[in-house]
Amino acid sequence: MTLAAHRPASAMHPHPHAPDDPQVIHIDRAAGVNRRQVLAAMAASAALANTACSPPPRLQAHPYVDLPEAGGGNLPLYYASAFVRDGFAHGVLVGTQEGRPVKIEGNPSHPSSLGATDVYAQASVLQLWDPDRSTVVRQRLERGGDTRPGQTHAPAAIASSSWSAFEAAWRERAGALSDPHGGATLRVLTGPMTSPTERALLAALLARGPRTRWHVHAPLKDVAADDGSWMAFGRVVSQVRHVDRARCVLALAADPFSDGPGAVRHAMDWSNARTALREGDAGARAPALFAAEATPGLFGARADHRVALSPARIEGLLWRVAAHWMPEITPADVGLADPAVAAFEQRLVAALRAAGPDALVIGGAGLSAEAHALVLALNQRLGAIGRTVTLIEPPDAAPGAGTLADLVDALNAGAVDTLLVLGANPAYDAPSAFDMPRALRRAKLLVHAGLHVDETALLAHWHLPLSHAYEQWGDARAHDGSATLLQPAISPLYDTRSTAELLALLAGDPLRDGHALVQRQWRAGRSGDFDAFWRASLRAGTVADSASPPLEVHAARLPPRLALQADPATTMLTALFVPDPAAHDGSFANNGWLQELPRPFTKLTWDNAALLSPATARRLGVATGDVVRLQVDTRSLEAPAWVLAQQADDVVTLPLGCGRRHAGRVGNGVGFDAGALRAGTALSASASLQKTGRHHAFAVTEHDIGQHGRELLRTVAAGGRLPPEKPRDALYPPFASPEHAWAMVIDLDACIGCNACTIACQAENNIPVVGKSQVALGRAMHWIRVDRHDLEDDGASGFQPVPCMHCEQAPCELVCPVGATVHDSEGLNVQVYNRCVGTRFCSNNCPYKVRRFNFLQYSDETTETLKAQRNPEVTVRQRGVMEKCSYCVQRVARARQHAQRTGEPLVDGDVVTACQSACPTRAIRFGDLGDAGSDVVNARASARHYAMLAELGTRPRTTYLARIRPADPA
Amino acid sequence: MADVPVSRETGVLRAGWGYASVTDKIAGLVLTRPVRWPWLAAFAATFAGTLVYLGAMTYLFIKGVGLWGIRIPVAWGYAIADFVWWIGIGHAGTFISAILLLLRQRWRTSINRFAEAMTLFAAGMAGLFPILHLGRPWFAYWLAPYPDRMNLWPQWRSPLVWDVFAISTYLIVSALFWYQGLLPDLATLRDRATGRGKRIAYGLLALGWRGEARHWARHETAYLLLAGLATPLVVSVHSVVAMDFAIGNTPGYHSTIFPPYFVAGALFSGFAMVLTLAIPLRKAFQLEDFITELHLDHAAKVLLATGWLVAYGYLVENFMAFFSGDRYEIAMTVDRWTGFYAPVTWGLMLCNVALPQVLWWRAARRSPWLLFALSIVVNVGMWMERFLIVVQSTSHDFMPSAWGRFVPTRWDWIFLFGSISMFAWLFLLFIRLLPAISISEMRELVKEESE
Amino acid sequence: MSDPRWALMAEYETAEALVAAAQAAHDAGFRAIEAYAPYHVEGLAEAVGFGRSRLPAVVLAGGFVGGLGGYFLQWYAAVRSYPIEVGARPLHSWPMFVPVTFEMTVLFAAFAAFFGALVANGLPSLAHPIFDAPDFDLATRNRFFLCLRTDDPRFDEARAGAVLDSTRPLRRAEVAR
Amino acid sequence: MSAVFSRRAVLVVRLAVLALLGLCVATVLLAVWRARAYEQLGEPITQPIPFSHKHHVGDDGIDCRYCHTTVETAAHAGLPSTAVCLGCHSQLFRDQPLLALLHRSQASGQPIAWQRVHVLPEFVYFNHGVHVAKGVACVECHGRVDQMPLAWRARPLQMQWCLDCHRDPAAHLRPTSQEFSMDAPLPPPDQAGLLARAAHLESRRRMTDCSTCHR
Repeated sequence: MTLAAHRPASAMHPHPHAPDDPQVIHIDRAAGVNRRQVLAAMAASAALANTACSPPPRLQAHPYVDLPEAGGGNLPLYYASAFVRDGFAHGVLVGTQEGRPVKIEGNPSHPSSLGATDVYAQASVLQLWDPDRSTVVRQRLERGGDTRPGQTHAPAAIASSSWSAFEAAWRERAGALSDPHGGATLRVLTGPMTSPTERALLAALLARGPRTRWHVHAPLKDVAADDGSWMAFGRVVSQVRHVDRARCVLALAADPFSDGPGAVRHAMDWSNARTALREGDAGARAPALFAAEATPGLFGARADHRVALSPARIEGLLWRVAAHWMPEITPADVGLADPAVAAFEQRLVAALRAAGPDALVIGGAGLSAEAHALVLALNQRLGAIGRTVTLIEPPDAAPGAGTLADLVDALNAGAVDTLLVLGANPAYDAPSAFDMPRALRRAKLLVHAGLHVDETALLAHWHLPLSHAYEQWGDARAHDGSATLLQPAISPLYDTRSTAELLALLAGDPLRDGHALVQRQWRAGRSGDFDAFWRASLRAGTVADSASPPLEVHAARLPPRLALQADPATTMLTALFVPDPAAHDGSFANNGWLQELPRPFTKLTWDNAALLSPATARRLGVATGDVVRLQVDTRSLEAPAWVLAQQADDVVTLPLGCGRRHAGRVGNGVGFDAGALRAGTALSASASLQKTGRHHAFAVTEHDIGQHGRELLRTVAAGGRLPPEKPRDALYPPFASPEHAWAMVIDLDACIGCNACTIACQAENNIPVVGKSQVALGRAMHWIRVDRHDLEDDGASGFQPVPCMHCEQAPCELVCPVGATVHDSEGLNVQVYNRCVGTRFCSNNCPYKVRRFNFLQYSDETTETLKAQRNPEVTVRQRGVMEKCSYCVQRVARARQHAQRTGEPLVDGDVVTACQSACPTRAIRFGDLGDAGSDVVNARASARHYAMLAELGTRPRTTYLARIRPADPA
Repeated sequence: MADVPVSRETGVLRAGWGYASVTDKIAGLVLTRPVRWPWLAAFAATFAGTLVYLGAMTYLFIKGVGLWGIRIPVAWGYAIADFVWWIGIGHAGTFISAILLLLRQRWRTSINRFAEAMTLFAAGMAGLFPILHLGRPWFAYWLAPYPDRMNLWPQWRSPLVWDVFAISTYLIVSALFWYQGLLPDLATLRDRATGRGKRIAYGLLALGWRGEARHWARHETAYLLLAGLATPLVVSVHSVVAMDFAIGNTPGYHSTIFPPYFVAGALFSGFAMVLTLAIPLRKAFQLEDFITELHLDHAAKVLLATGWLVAYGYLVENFMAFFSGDRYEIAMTVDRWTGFYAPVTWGLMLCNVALPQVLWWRAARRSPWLLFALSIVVNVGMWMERFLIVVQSTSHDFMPSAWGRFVPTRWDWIFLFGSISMFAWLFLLFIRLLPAISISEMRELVKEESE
Repeated sequence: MSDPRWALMAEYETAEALVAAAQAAHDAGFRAIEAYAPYHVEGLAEAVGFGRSRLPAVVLAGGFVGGLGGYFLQWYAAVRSYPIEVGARPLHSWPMFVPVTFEMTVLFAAFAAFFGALVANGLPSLAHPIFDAPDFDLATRNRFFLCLRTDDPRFDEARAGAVLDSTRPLRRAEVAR
Repeated sequence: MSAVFSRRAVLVVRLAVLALLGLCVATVLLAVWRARAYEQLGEPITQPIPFSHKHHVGDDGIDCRYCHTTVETAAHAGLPSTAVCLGCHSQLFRDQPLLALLHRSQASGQPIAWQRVHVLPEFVYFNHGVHVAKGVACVECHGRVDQMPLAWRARPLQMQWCLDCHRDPAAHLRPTSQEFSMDAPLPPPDQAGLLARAAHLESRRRMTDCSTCHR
């Protein structure tokens, strides 16, 4: 099939949120952009990059040999696909330029995305181009190797091999497997797996022999939650939450806005549910958020009412609250009241009662199985199940699959001949108690498949490079079970296989091609026009109404009440193991964008830290930066401490995913590996802590959290109105904007501080990564930073994205001696890199300090793959020039040029900035002030509208909508 | 018929000096005086320093200004502080040779020449820094207007462009003024020199000056006119430098008092530097008869007066911060006295306001070594003032979320001391190659003091 | 004229003597008089008949050229050549043009003063007959010289000699051409 | 003591000074000349295959868009893929040694490395599509390609040159029917006005904004 056949079709279903004139198309393998051409194009662009003010040397241009279906133009093409994290699909549109994936947008028609993305989806494109990705099959030459614990094998012992070599070796093994009398055993270890195709192929593989077994390992999985649902319903269920339907949401030690595959959807639903309220209707029905959290999360920061409690006290609270709906809970179970939270509790019970079936209770990691069971029961009693929360069969359910612990036992018992580790890295992220490296060496044949040559790969006899999600055909399920199709936006950069293709090889399947495998999976048992179905599903990026059906459950059994209040005399701390906001479980450790992304609360980069509350820190005599020794029974770990006001007393939060030893050039040795303290899969433990007397230097982007009485982040009562700006008339008449007048409005009531805008901007605008030392020197380059402020009124945290304000009377412009920053006729404060000489006066004179300077040569001009990721529509900045937010001038230009070429006028929504399109809560709006009906014009008319530091008379084009204070302040 | 005049004992010149003796004494310093080890040692040391400085510049051009401690928000650091400091030092020379000339101050005669040299070298050092501090110094010429194929011009509203014009004008005019005054002395050297090489060198430089009556007349007019031009110029230069900050909106920069306050500070530090140079010079070259206690006394008085002007500047700056009621100004000022950079604030108060008060005592004003020490103190103090204005203001401006501290790296120090070495090196060259005191004006002085 | 001599010269020890001598020569009707002194002697120029210098006028002109040129340059660049909006300031924001205008005024005036004086003095002139005169190297030290040039239409050997003798110089000499 | 400088010495000095001045002037001229040389105006550029626009455009009269396919829609006009060349040359002159490279490229899949003729710095974002849509004919910037045996650069492509047109575009427009013709004359001034109005040109200020070409 040719592109021509599909262009009109795609035009019929345009993606409203994709940047202007999207061509969301799908392609056959044949049409995949040829890698050689991509590299050639890169060579050409690389050559071009050196021509600044020098005579044109003999530059070369490389045309295509065969013009791809996608066409030779330089307009971006968007491929509906999915980014898979922890087995779950997050629908995305992969934006490609000249055949290279350069930018990820959310997929509006995908249930987990609705057009938005989180930081991981945005950073995934860098993962694709990661220069440290595994490129070839590797075989370890010496067998067995020594088994001294902690001894990792030097890469020298590893030699490049080939797929054919592996296939030969495997065939020989596979024979032994199928022999019913032979003793050959096979174990397969994977991460959570939702892909129908992969599961079918895996089943086929396991069916090859009698002594085969599947194990699933998810380092961050909250096992207690599953046990809880066993207790309650006798089966494992997965909860799909509908925050938009709720009137009262209670999160217990949970952060529904950042944890789990549904996080983006939760935030979006919550934000949409507040629309009426934001438009000034004080009585509007919006979900009231209650958070009882042990460690600060985005949900808690945005909650109307929040308390910080240790998990034990949170459970106490839960039981007391539940008792109101469950007469069978005895006072003994309820235990003592917690005076510290009495007010919160009162208000909470009232709110839940008022909400009734529209209430939603969410339990999070760190709670006991009993607590999780109680949460389910409470939801049921409230009548919430079926309304605000739907129970479904977990998309990643692995019936019959063993756990990691089982596998370790089997390994140590020497009962495993062959172990296949697919896309998992247990050697790093398994609890240290399992002494995984040692166990793994007991396998007679260890085969590892992954994106990187990681800790596990170095132990394996064979390492097989996997394709990135954007290089492969595949499928996966979303948080609500909806099936999502993956299509390649580029053919594999290296000689890699997708997991499905690899499984087909292992299972000895006749089909080997990913496209064929996925099609076979979906063709099976499907009647009617498959091509039509296939095309539609690819274009939408998801299979129509494939969401899992709701489960029918009996009345939940009440769990037994375990330990009452934790003994207050104890000096032990509760250690919470949480995913690092950047490195996640460690799989993103080698991603520079994420490592340099300021963590939402600490604004810490290139590090993780043991979080302590001020009171606890005082008790232990610890201050931020002190290196402390943590002890969990026999295991101990040294980590730098960070004192955080929002942290619960007697709780130490230990982010997982750092301290990698073989992540790559970026991730090696960043932070500490909290996994070293884990006894098992539990996400909390009881720990003791002492000072070591040593100190650790952090690289932080925001040192002062307070506002010092300056109304930068303003709040307003529901339905309230900010005092009107007194008009400042300028000394000089303003310049006219003959065509457009661009402006941005950021709704601080919607912002949850998730950082998606920051990293989307970094991807779109070729913003370099500068490294820890430079960040520590105050030279981070982010064009849009997210400031955190402690709000005076309720101690909650407010987040405020700060891009360039594009002041109409810009102080920066006045002082530039060469006119490198000036105004254009559409009101953009443009930075002309090629004119900039780098006096830096503009930055000194910028009240908002949004300008970023290339103090050294920051952008990598040598690593080919990193150059390939760059957006060709944005100049790569040289050392010594100033840069800053440009309102995505390249996107404005693209829209304008399209309008100029076609004669169609620009309409509101034609220009969507990178930050705007990524935002999960739609907090950012961008448009034309000249267009009376445009979104920004309406927003600027809002009662909550204000300009930051307006008294300086800079007349910013970027303005804000004040955050709405909770109905009755805590 | 009067006989050959010989000076009588007066404050500005000791007794017993005639045309011939002053001429031979000063010319001798250049022509006949043997090179002694103290000069050699100093020369070697400063020359080494200069080489380090040049090396550091090269490295800076290769790596970029990231070598320094500058950051966002403190995008300007030592480079700009040094620049303002040096340009300020330059001002005293012009003040002495131009303003005191117009005021007909006889005591300027024996100090104006090397003061002008100081001006020239200091302004040269200052002129380097704005170029060094650029992110892309190889494009520095873009600040100059010239017809280019991009059809672009400097942005005339930027004080940095004013700087370019002010500093280059200042350098050129000072050089012309200096050379104008040098002409007759170069002729003297030409006629006194014995070696052929020296005669040719000085001969070329002297342009064939022969001291004809009409030459002298025009020379005098031109010299007076240049003085008249240099006077408003010297005021304008530091005012423009002050506007680099005053035009900015940053609290601590945005202040109307800056121009006069900077000019006062300039004279203050400039006279300090004059003393720093004059006292060793008169000692090393036995010039006590020409540079007398009276000279030191006068210079000290100027130091005291300008010191008080500066103190007044501090007073008004702080008063206005609170009087304005501007929350940002107030916060910045409080931070100055109590924050991270408070030690600098208190230090400069000690150096620039407290210690100079010893100059109320005549004995102090006439004790060379005490003056020398004090002059060093004042130079340090004034540098700290520049540093405070440049760095502390930006470190604590409007957005608390963006506040950050500048901490100097070793490169910041290398560039500060490198420029000082180069300055000293040039000065050492000067005193061996050119008359450090204006000979012709000394003859005139002899005449005047003999009557 | 083909007089092999350039001038008759007399040498003195004091400025007063020189001035007096010059005055006498001038009274005697000589016009091509040159007087050399080691420093600027008040009244000497008048004595040899030197009127007012036109230098100030030249400097004034230089200042005007610089000032007007400077302002025009800015206006042309900012308003005519490539008008660009900067900080919402008007293209012709004259107050911001003052500093550069001022500096250019001073610069050109200074050039006028310096080079004006040089040109008027006929410098540089490295070679001159007087340099070969005996003792003349003292003219930049402590001696004063008076020359009566032979190209003076009123020059007359005898009278010139007489006038110079009457001023009782240290010595008399002839300066070759 | 005798004079320092004899008459002859003075002459030497004068000559030396003159020589110095001459040197300065020479340096300036050299700089200017080099700057001009960068533009490579009218220098034919040798190509791996000596492709003659004169033959293909002038003699055969092939339309520009036949090879430069995306000139109306995209920023880059686009170089013809090997396949396009072979569209004809799989029959015509297929055994010409000159075309061997073409067939090799087809076989190996290696693109042909053409030498670039028109190069803009990487910070300049030129869009063919818009210029064509507004009526800027090929010949306006690329000159009489139909007379170039080997392509060369016909215009300096300096910012100043771009601005000349952006400040007064009307004088450089042609009716869309003639955009791809090589010899169509510029229309008379009265028509130029009409064309400008028809093209809905942006304001002069917009057209000379930095952000129009730089990002």
